[in-house]
Formats: sequence, structure tokens, C-alpha cells
Amino acid sequence: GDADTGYAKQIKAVFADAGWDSIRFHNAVASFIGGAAYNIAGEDIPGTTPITYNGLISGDVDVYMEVWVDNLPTYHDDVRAGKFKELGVNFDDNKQGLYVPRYVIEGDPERGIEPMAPDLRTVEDLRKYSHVFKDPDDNTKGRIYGAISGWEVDTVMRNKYKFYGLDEYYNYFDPGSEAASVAAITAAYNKGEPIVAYHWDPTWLTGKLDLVLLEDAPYDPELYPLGQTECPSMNITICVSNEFYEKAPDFVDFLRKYRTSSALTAEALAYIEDNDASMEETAKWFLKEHDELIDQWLPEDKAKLVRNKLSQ
Amino acid sequence: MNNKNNIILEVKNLSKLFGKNKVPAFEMIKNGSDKREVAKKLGVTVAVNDVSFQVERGKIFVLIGLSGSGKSTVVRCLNLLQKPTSGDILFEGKSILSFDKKELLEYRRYKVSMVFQSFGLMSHRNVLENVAYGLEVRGTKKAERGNRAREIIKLVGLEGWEDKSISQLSGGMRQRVGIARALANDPEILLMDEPFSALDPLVRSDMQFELLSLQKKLNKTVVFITHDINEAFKLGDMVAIMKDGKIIQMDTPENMAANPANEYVENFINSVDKGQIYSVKHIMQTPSCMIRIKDGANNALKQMRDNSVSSAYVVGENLELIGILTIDDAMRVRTGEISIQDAIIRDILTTNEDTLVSDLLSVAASAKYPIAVVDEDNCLKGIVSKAAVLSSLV
Amino acid sequence: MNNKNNIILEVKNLSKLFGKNKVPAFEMIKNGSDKREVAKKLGVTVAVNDVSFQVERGKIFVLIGLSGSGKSTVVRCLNLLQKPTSGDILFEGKSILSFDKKELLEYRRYKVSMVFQSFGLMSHRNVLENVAYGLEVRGTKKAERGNRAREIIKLVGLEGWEDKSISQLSGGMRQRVGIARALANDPEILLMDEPFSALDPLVRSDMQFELLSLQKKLNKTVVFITHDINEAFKLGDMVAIMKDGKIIQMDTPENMAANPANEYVENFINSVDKGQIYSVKHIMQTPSCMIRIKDGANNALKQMRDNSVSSAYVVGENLELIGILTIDDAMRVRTGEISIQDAIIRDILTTNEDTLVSDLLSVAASAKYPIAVVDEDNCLKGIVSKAAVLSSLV
Amino acid sequence: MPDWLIAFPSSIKLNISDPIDRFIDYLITEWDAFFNSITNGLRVFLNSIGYVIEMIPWWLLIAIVFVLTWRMSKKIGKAILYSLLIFSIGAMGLWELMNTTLSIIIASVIISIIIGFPTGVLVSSSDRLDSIVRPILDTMQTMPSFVYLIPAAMLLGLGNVPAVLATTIYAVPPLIRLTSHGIRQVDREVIEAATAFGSTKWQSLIKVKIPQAMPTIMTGVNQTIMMAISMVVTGSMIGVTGLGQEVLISINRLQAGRGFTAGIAIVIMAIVIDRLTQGIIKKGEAFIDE
Amino acid sequence: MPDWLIAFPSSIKLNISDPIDRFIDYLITEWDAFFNSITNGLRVFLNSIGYVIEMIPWWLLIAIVFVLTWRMSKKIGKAILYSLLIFSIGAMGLWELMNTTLSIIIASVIISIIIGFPTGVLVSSSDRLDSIVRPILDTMQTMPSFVYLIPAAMLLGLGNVPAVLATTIYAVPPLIRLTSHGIRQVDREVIEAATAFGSTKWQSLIKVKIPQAMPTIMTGVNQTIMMAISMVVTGSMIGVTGLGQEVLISINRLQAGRGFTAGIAIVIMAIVIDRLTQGIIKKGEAFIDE
Ligand SMILES: Nc1ncnc2c1ncn2[C@@H]1O[C@H](COP(=O)(O)OP(=O)(O)OP(=O)(O)O)[C@@H](O)[C@H]1O
Ligand SMILES: Nc1ncnc2c1ncn2[C@@H]1O[C@H](COP(=O)(O)OP(=O)(O)OP(=O)(O)O)[C@@H](O)[C@H]1O
Ligand SMILES: [Mg+2]
Ligand SMILES: [Mg+2]
Repeated sequence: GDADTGYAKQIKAVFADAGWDSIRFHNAVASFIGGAAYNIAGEDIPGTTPITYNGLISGDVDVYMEVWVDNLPTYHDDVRAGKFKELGVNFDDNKQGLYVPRYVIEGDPERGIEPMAPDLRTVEDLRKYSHVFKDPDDNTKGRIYGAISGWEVDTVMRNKYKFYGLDEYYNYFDPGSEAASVAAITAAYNKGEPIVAYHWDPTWLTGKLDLVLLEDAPYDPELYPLGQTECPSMNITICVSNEFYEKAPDFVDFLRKYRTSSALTAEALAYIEDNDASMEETAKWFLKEHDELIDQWLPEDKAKLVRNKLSQ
Repeated sequence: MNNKNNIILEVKNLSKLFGKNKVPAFEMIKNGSDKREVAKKLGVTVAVNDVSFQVERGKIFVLIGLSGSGKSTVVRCLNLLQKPTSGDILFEGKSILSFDKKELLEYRRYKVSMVFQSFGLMSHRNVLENVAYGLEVRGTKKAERGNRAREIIKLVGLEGWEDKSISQLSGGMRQRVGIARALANDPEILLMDEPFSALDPLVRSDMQFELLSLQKKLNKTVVFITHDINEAFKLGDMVAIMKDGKIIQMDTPENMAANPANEYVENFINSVDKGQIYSVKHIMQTPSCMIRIKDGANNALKQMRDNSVSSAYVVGENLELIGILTIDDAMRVRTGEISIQDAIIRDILTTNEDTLVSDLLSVAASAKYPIAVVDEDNCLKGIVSKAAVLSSLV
Repeated sequence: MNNKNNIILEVKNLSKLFGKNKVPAFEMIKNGSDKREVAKKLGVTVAVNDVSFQVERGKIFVLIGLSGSGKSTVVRCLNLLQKPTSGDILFEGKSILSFDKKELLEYRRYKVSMVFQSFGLMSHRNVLENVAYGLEVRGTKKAERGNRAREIIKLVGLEGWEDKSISQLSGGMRQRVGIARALANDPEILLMDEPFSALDPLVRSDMQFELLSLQKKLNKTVVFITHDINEAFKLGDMVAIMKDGKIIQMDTPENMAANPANEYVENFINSVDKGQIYSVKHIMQTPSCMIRIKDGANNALKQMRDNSVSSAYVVGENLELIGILTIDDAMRVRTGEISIQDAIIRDILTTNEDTLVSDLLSVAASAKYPIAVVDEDNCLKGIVSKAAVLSSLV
Repeated sequence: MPDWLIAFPSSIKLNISDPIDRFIDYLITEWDAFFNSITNGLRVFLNSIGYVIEMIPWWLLIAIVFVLTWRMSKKIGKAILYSLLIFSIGAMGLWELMNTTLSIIIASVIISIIIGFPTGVLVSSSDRLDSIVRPILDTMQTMPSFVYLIPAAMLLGLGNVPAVLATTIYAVPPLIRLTSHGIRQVDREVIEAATAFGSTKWQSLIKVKIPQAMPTIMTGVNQTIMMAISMVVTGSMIGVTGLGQEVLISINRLQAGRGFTAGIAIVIMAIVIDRLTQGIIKKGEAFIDE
Repeated sequence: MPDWLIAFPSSIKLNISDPIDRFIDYLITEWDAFFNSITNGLRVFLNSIGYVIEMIPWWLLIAIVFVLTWRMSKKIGKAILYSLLIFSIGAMGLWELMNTTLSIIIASVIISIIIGFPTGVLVSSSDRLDSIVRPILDTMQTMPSFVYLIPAAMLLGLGNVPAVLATTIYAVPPLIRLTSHGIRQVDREVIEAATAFGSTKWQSLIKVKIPQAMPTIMTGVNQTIMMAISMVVTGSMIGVTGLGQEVLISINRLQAGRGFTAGIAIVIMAIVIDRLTQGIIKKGEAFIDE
């Protein structure tokens, strides 16, 4: 009965689809719950990070489920300036840094791969293994696949490269885009070749490939920007536009409570990868699987509506 | 005839130079340098150099001259396809250079049409559409211009080819499409740049005939470029010979043939078939011996002997031609063998002053006696001998 | 003359159709349908229909005919610019249709050159480069072909224009570039499609002269299309008239002018200046009264009276012409007033059999007596009267 | 050798970045209303195209392609081939996405032709104009669309409107260039003939120059369509859904097959649109004079 | 109305995605050595171009631009303008980046011309070939480059090599099309004249068709350069440094001004390269016959 009467008052919510799967997944979950309980008509708008972020500021995007705070240089200023509302953290237990495939260190007898850098543990250890991670464009040095150009962490990684004196042995290679970076890692992995690359977790890639994060000095907020420590886990926040904040207070309340973790996200991504499932299917599966989240996120009446909808 | 009001087109001191450095080049030719010098010194081609002429309404003005002498350029100035470097061109007394956009458009649409030396046909249009082009830009209705175009296409002998594309036509057919396009417009002035050059003699003389009858019937004015001197003299009321951008002689065909201005003109018109230009009045002689019928045989014999000829023309009271009396017959009249009336040969050849010599050829060849030239009243004006016919053809 | 080995080019039953449905169209014309029917029924243009002819080495073969009658198509088949629909073309006895790529190339490079009706000049090349094109593709060295091209450019009267671009030339100049390009190649056969149509009479007769002397001196063979009958008859050793894709008469100029195959041909060659075709042998008569010098005055008088003429030709022992004796003088000889030797007028006009009638015009006009026709040995062959000259021009 | 002889001297500094930033800020703050009205106008146009395309049932669209191809090429084989190609987009499960993409492409191509064709004609008429316009076209084609997409998105919002604008900016230059080039190549004599018969500038354009230049102009239209379609993915970076988005998703997941599938759908659209446009223009020529 | 009458029936399924994936896997695993050798060959070519460009001191490059522009246009104003434009790239602090980008562009344009020009000539000679090649060109221009770039990057590694390949794939079609179109438009009579004088196919091509088609071919070259330059950013998405990377960085950092600065540098390169190429080709025409 609700659906019919509510149809006229439905509120449109534009979710940012900044181009990767986890944000789409979270969009789908929030959208599903919005549709089931808050009379929200969710809709994804595709775009790149900077463009969707701008859209959030200008009001073209209503809900941003995963803002990778550290990749956006102006984020903190913008929040302070009130250009949009930060509602909370979606998850903050993610990792980032330099990864190598496990077989590089340990070998893989099944694929007949010998360990290539058996003593590789830390970033600093890379100095010994430049001959392993050869740069195809420059046979005197190795190659480190860096972070995506323009991201804040890119500066940090470049500093780290200098700090550990890796610049003497390696070229820092800018892969240009996420897709290219992933392609490079995947190609190397499939061929069983050595590679060292910046990456982060959770992604479907880290879920699928067996990668090892190289260790680094413990995090220190002062030294981190200089590249001297490991990366902190980043706050992945949920934000809404000012307009939407006014327009759908109930739904915003729900988003404020929305919280997952890297593990949960990775689980969902794996489900997508394994079942070739659509985002909507995955969202339903996820909410069924983690029923407890519904109670954590929603007041009782709304939780009922969601469960009703799930059981349809 | 030379009434000012009858001048439809007047070209005054027209010059046209091609290339940069026009100003110094202009100075040079003003100071008497010739085309070749200017070309060498400044790289400027003097296509037309101080040309002036007048075209009377309803007349055919023919331009002839050496290849590259500037004929096309002159004609292209007449509808301002080429802007004169200096000089003026008056249409009905008004300078076409002073025309505003609209006047120029009207002038080109209604007053003047052109047949291009290299046809200038539109390859994306078929024959009919090409011919109808001028009417189309004027705004004539589709059906009407179709009819008109079909009519003209028939006139130039391309009936049945209306729907063909230009690329399917032979050279002469293309030229006829160009002619038809200009005719379809029914302009007051036709500018024709070697319009018949690709036509065979049969089609060509048809076209010449059509052009002449158009001009006569509808009082069209034609400026005509040709390399065929016979054509020039046949069609032209006035012929101008160009050389190195200048007009070196301008006259009626007869006068030009009779008095070429210089050796160049003489050479140029050498190949002309003079029988086509000369009419009887140019070659007739006063009959050396003319007797009145009432004069009697004795008188006739005396006159023949005095002039040492063997025959005499006999005329009546009012100089009307009666016949010929030979010296033999005159003697027989004197001896009373026959009467003078019977002795006169009445069955003789006559012609009139305006007959073309060429038309007299066959008659002259078989004539026993010189041919008598008479006027409308049958009065004897003169005689034409075989020798005169022959020598006129030289 | 008609020696098989002397035939350089032989066209056998050549046909060329344009359009689809060629096979049924071919059937139709084989069954006697004419061009128009085929065009109407099948939309196929029969450009050339079963044409056969032979061209002798060193001769000029002229094609004339109505616009659209297929002349250009025939000529374009001769160098395979157009592939015949049926029939064969033999060059020195070998079918050019059977030529392989290399032979065809050699044939086009060394054996045959073409002057195009609409010039076909290359706008990206200047005059010199256009003229040198044929030599260039043959591989002639740059300096050599430059010299050769300059020479020919001079020949066609375009000296000084070598570096100009084609767009800067007048129509006639462009045509001469086309002629020069073909001549520069120095081919055995020249295919000329209305090569002189845009030329003024002076340049044209220069060109005709050049062509004739080339042909004579270097034994060139020429296939020549023209619409100018005078030109056709002046240049042609053999002339073919085409109509609707067929050759309707093929003969020497004299024969054609004398015996036109039908009214069409007659009309077609009507405009020809016959003085240019007919030579004296066509119009001379046997002298009606010829006396030997030893025959004496009485005999001469008798003969003149018998033939009722007033003068007689006097010949010597070997029939060599001595002079004319008039009837008056003969009487004076009989009365003893003068000797026969003194009475004979020796200062008389003579000509020979091959003189063109047109060249005789001026002489005939002023001649008192018929002109004597003699051979190399001064033997009297016949006489030409004024009347005969006149009537030959009709 | 001193360093400045090899490396560009770092002391020379030209900062245009800050003024540009300030200018964009100024635009955003002061011209908001203006850009909003543009956006709204364009959006109405886009939505109506989108609406029409949504309305057409799939079988009707295939039938239209079939009939048009058949009537234009007179070849039933081609008609069947193109219909099958379009059908296969549906079979690949991309019908809805195609519809979305199609409306953006159609809108961009229509706008490009409306702008580009007259501009090309204008440019053909004057060398001065040409030398002014040419660097502008170079800029339109080579200025990376990303650079202006962000400010454009800020001014015009996300979604179809800035995408169509960006697509048009990128796609219109070849049409302008080739229209101008084609008209400039028309035989001078034929134009002279038109002039001599008293054609107005407009008449010689419509009746002579454009028909004669048509083959070249058609090449320009083809290039414009190709450029427009090649912007599909970029459009998806500023909020357009459809096949471009499908490509982006599959790239991010490294699903080459899926990406190619979407790519092939785009290519099929390109081929069919190109052929139909060429056919329509060819047919249209016949009607251009009156 | 039944659903399938409006929406495309979902029961019809064509899956080409899996076979494509399998094919790519097969390529990656089985043809590795082959692609490696291609990569290495290309890399040598690219590196040598890069090396030469690196070697040229900044003032020499500006001088070269000055002299070439002057000699080609005979206008000192133009020469100064273009030199200043190039100088301003340095002043904006982008000289090094420009050098990197320049070598990629030059390599791509050279390869595009080497491939595109002969292909265009070939295609002009046969309608059959044209109808085969045309959809291929459509595909090259509209298949989103990412779709094949990522697999290409997996086969060839990241960096300059796949970028040059992708750029070439995208940039070569306009040259092919316009070369073919230009040659087809050449006046039939002029070609006939060439044939009649015994030109081989090659000779009529070199001496007549190509020179006559040159203006159109030059438009094609211009388009190819524009396309190549418009791929600069895409190239940077698979690891090419240079101006494209600068654009990406500034976009990711939301620095519109900085992005425009890099964009303007790219545009300046485009304008200067385009003018020089057009000039060189025009001059070159004179030498084409022997
Ligand atoms: N390419 C073509 N396609 C179709 N028909 C053609 C083609 N070329 C010539 N024709 C037709 O063939 C016939 C003969 O043409 P051709 O050019 O041989 O005539 P022509 O005797 O040279 O005439 P002209 O004296 O006018 O040049 C004409 O009816 C013409 O329409
Ligand atoms: N567009 C042009 N540019 C440069 N020179 C030109 C141009 N048009 C004509 N000329 C030159 O002007 C002169 C006169 O040319 P025009 O075409 O008037 O000659 P014409 O008398 O018509 O010759 P023809 O009988 O050969 O057609 C020639 O020397 C020619 O080279
Ligand atoms: Mg002329
Ligand atoms: Mg002909």
C-alpha cells in the first residue's frame, strides 16, 4: 500500500558512480534501503572522481557513498566551507601501499615459479631487488608502478621512493589510471612475472589475486607526508549535498549510521566477481547475508520495511 | 543608323591586366611599351589594352584575333565576370561598373547571357537542368522553365538527351548545351565565346541560322567571338580584329575585306571565302555599251565597234532592260534579214546589287554573256562579267 | 600504294556501346535496329557501330561527321582509352587488344600520342611540365626532355609561356599546349581530336603546315578529327564521314567531293571550298582546236571555223606547246601580212594538272584565253576555261 | 656549457593558470543564470530526442533501419545485414543502453551539422576568416576534453547537457574543415557560369557550390559522426549512462570481453548511422534545389 | 501490449564476451614472445625519436620553428608568432613535458602517414576494397580506445608503445579516407591523358593523381595530426608522461587553471605542427616528380 501512495512523493537521490565497483555496491545497498523504507528513488550518475566530487558540490550528485578523502586535495577545506555535508565514515580499515605478488617472495610450486625475492619484506628491501623488477624501458633500473597521477598519495609515494633511496635503483612509473595499473598487475600476475606496484585494499583485485603489502615504518602523522612511514588507513566517508541534506532528513539519518568495513566490502566484491551478479542482486544478497546490519543502520519500522522488501 | 540611342553597349578604353604590379605596368603601357616588354619586366599580362567599341542594338558584333589576344577577356568584362583594370562599360548609357548588387543581378539575369569557351557546364545537373539554370535563378516556375528548356534543347538538336548527365555527352553536344543555356534565358545581349567551335558544319550552319533569325526577329544583340573568318563575316554586322590586347581594325565585313588596315589584317582574313562577303555591287561594271531600242541597228553597230565589244544591252525608254543585241544580229538587222525586235535576246540572266558573289557563281559559270544587274524597276544598273566574278574571289 | 605492309593501323568491325544491357543492345543492332531505337528501348548509347578502316603509314586519315556521331570514341579506342565492345584493332598487324601490360605501355609511350578534344591538361603542372609529360613517363632525362619540350613549345608559338600555369592561359593557348604535349613524344601515330578547333586562322594554318611537314618529312601517320571540311580535305589523304556511329563514306577528298555517296554527304561537304580540293585535272578539257606549227595558216583557219572557235593552240613536233594563234592573226598570215612565227602569241598562261583550282583563280580572272595545261615536258594536256573554273567552285 | 643552453631557463615564468581559475570562478558565480538557461534549453531538446527514441519499440527501429537501407542502397542484402547488426545489439543485452547513447549521439550530430555546415560554408568564402577559424578548430579538436569538462560540469551540471556540448565541440571541426575545403575545390568555371547567369551568392551556393562539394562534405559528415561516437566514453565520465558507462565499468573490472561487447555495439551504431546519413544526404541532394 | 513488443526480449542472448576473453587470454599466454618483439622494435624507434628531441636545446627548437615558418610562409610576423607560442610553452614551465609528448606525437604521426597514405591510395583504386575498408575504419575510429588499450597494455606493457599503437589506430582513418576521397575526385580527363601517354599505374599515381589530390590529402594529414594530439591524454592514462599526464594530475586535483595551461600547451603544439606539416607537404609537392 505504501508504494502506491508514496509514489507521488518519491524523492530522487542521485548517487555518484565514480567508476569503481565498491562505490557502486554501496550505492546499490543504500538505494535499495532508500527505495524500501524512505521512498527514495535512487539513481546512479557515472563519472570520474573529480567530476562526481564537483557534482556533489554543485548539487548534481546527492549522495556520495565512498569519498576517498586523501585523494581529494581540497576535501577538508570544502567540508569546512560547508560546500556539502560529511555524514560519517563508511569504512576506515583499508590498506594501501606497495604490493607484490606472493609468488615473488615465496614462489608458487603449482605454477612452477621459483621465489624471486625471498627476503623481501619491507619497502626498503626493494633496494636489493631492482634486478628482479626490471624496467622494460630502461635495463639499468627497476620499475615501481606508482600511484595514480594527481592523487594525494602519489606525492607521498614519490617521497617514499626518494626517502628510501629507491630512485637510485628504480624508475617511478606513473600508470596514469587505475585501469592501467590494474592491467599491469594482472598481466604480470597471469604471466607469473615479478611486479611491485602501489595498490589499495579492498578492491576486487586484492580479493582475487594473492598480493603481499610490503611493510614500512609505523604510521606517524608528521612523517607520513614525507613518505617515511606506512600509509594510514584512509577514511572513506559518506557525503551528501547540502540540498539533499535538507530534502531527505530521514534518509540522511540512515546514511549517517551506514558503516561497513573493508572485509564486508571485499566480500561483496568477491560475490560480484564470482557470480557475475548485478549490483542490485548483490545488495539484496548482502543484506540477507548480514541481516544484523539492518538493525544497526535503521530504526525498527524501517528495518521491517526493508526485510519485507528483501523477502519479496 | 549611328543614332546614339541605338547603342546598347559601349566599351570605353577598357584595359585588363593580370598579375601584381598593375600600377607600374599600367604606366609602362601608357608610355607606349608593348605587351611583351611589360610581361618581361614586371610579369604582368596585359590581356586587354585600351579597347573601345560600341555595339548597336540588334546587331552582331564579332571579335576575331589571334589566340591569346584578349577576346575572351573583353567579353568576360561585359558581364563583369572579370573586373576591368581601367576603362568603362556602358549598358544603355549606364556604366555597369556603377551597378549596385541588385542592378548587376538583374543585368545578368535579364539583359545578358553568356556561352563559355570551355562550356562551364554543371556536372551535377543533367542536360535539362543545365539549360534551365538561368531561368531557375530568376525564379521561373518549374513547369514553365522545363517547357522552355525542352524547347531550346530541341532547337539545338539535343531532343531525347534531356535526362543525360553531362559526362555522357560528346564535345559538340556539350557545347550545344552551353548554347541552349544561354538562349533559354532570352536575354537582350548574347555573349558568345567561340560558341560553334566544336560543331560540325551541318549543326553549325543550323545554329548560325538560328542565331541570325533570333537576332532579326527578336532584335537581339550579339557579341560573338570566333576564329572562323567566314563565320565572322557571315554573321557580323561589325567585325573587330584584336591583336595583343588591342583592336587593330573595326569595320563592316565588306570594308574590312576590301581595305584591310595592314598586312596583319590582310593575312588574317586571307582564308576568308570572299564570295561570301562581296555582293554584286562590289564587282559590277557600268555596261560599256548600252543602246536604246529606238536608236536602231546602225547606231548599235557603231557603238559596239567603238567600244570593241560583240554585244550590247538594249534598254527601253525608262532605262528598263529589254535584252541583248549581238553584233552578228545587229548586222542581220541592218541587212533587213530580221527585225530588231526579233533580234534582241530577251532570255538573259539578271541579278540585283545585293546578291552575294558566291550565289552568282553557278549562274556566271554557264552564262554566255555578262550578267545584267537591275534594280526593283528592272532598270539596268550595271553588268557582271565572268572575269569580275573570278577576280573577286582572289 | 595499297600494299598490306603499309597498313599501320587497321580497325575491324569496331563497335562501342555505353550503358548496361550491352548484350541485348548488340543483338538489336545486329538485327538492323538503329541507334535511336536501341537508346529508347534499352537505354544503351551506340557510340560506334561496326566501323572498319585502314590507315596507311605516313598518311593522314581524317574523321568528320555530325556532333555525337562517335568520332572521339573511335579515336579513343585506338589507344585503348576506351575498350571496344566488339571488333578488333590491329597495329602493324598485331591486335592491340591482345597486348599485355608492357606492350600496351610501350605502344602508348612510343607509338601513339593523343591530342584531347578538351585538352586534358594537368593543372598542377606548368606549361613546360605538361609538354614534357610524355617524355617524363618514358624516362627521358630532365635536361633532355626540357630541351625537347622547349623546342616544341616554340613550334606551337608559346615561347615565353613555359613557366605559366595552365589557368593563366587562354583557350587557344591551352589547346596548343595539348598539341605540343603530343608532338613532344614524337610518336609514329598522332591521334588528334579536333586539335585546331580553338585556334585562329593564322596559328591554325601554321599548325596545319607543321603537321603536314612532320607527316611528310618524318613519315608520321595521323588520325585526325575535325569539323572543318576545308581542313579535312586539305589535310586528309583519306577522309571518312561518320553518322550515328557508322562510317557512311570513306574516300579521298577529291572522290568524295566529286561523288558524294548520298545526299547527307553532299550536304555535309557542302560548305567546302571546292577550289581547295579540285585540281586542274578535274576541270580541264581537251583543247577543241589544236594545230601543229607545220600545218600552216590555212589548215589552222579551217580547223578554227570547223570548231567555231576564235583561237587555236599551236604545238610542235612532240606536242610541246608553242603558243596561241587567233583567228584574226591566222587571216593576216594567210594574206601574208605577218609570218606564222610572229603571229603566234607565245606569252601564254600555263599550269599543270595538279594545281589546285583555287590557286588558278587569280590567273583565270585576268586571262584572255583559256589556260593551257602542260606536263613536265611542256606537252599540252588540255585547257582550262574561265567558265570551267567558275563552275568547279559551285 | 651553461645549463640554460640546454634546459629551458626556469627563471622565465608565465602563469596563466591563476587567471584562468579566477575567470572560471567569475563565470560560475556571475553567469550562473545564463548558463542555467542554456542548460535548460538544451535539456528540453535532448529530452525530446530521448523521449522519441524511447518510444520506438525495438522491432520498429529494426524495421526502420531495414527499410531505409533498402530504399537507399536498393540492396536487400545490405538491408538485412544492417538490421541484423542492430538486432545483435539487442541480443547482446545492450538495447536500453544503446537507446540512451543513441539520443546523445543524434543530438550531438544534429547540433554539429547545424553549426558546422553553415560555418564551413562561411569559412570557404574568405581566406581571412579561414586563417582565424583554423586555429580555433585546432583548439577544439586538441584541447583535451577533460580540461574543459570539469568547468563545464560546474557551469552546466552533470549529465547529458555538458556531454552533448563537449561532443559537439570535438565533433564539429572536421565538418567545418571539409565543407570549406570541398567548396573551395569546386571548379572555378562552373561557379563563373552560375555568376554569369545572375545567381545570387546564395543561389550559387545552394545550386552549384554545395552540390558540387557534396562528396567532400559527406566525408566531413562521416568524420563528424565518427568523432561524436568516439566521445561516447568521455560522455560517460560526466554523467551520461549508456554504452559508454558499460565500457567504463568493464574496463575498471578488466573485463575485456565485456568491454569489447559494448565497443562493438558502439561500432555497429557508428556504421549504421554513417551509412544512413550518407544515404539520406545523397537522396536529399535531389531536393536541395527547390 | 505484451512486454516484448516494447522492450527487447531478454530471452535472446548473444554472448561474445566470453569468447573474446578467451581469445585475449590465449594471446597473452601464447603470443607473448611475438608481442614482446613488436614492443621492442617499436620501443627502439620511439626512443630514438625521443632521444633526438631531447638533444635539441630549447633555443634551437625555437629557431627551427622560426626559420621553417619563415621560409614556408614568407611572413616574418607568422614566424615570430609561432616562435613566441613555442617559447611560451617553456615559459609556462612545460618544456620538458612538451618534449616527451612531442616524441610520442611525432612517432604516431609518422607511423600514421606511413600506413595511412599508401592504404588510402590502395583503397582509392577499388570500390570493393573501399566497401571492405570503410567499416574497418569506422571501427578504428569509434571503438573506444580503452576497450583495446587495456588488453594492449597487458600484451605490450604500459607506456609509450601501446600509446603509440592506440594513437595510430585512432589517427590513421581520416588520412586513409581523405587520401582515397581526394584521389577519387581527380578529374577523369587528366587521368586519361596520363594513361594515354603511357604512364604506368604508379606513374599516374605519383605524377598526376597524388599531386592533384594533394589539397584533400593535406586536409587528411591535418586531421590525423589533430586526432593524434587529441589522444595525448588517453596515452597518459596508460603511463605516458608529458603534457597529458599534467592534464590528468590537474584534473584529479581539480585545478582547472593548471589543466588549461597544459591544454593550451597541447593546442600550441597542434597549431605549430599542423602549420609546419602543411608547409612541408606543400613544398614537398614540388619535389615529388623526380
Ligand atoms: N562516357 C560515355 N558514357 C555514355 N555515353 C557516351 C560516353 N562517351 C560518349 N558517349 C556517347 O557516345 C556518342 C559518341 O560520342 P563521341 O564523343 O564519340 O562523339 P563525337 O563524334 O566525338 O562528337 P563531337 O564532335 O561532338 O565531339 C554520343 O552519343 C555520346 O553521348
Ligand atoms: N586568369 C588569368 N590569369 C592570368 N592571365 C590570364 C588569365 N586569363 C587570361 N590571361 C591572359 O590574358 C591574355 C588574353 O587571354 P584571353 O583568354 O582573353 O585570350 P583569347 O583572345 O580569348 O584567346 P583564345 O582565342 O585562345 O581563347 C592571354 O595572354 C592569357 O594568358
Ligand atoms: Mg578565348
Ligand atoms: Mg568528339
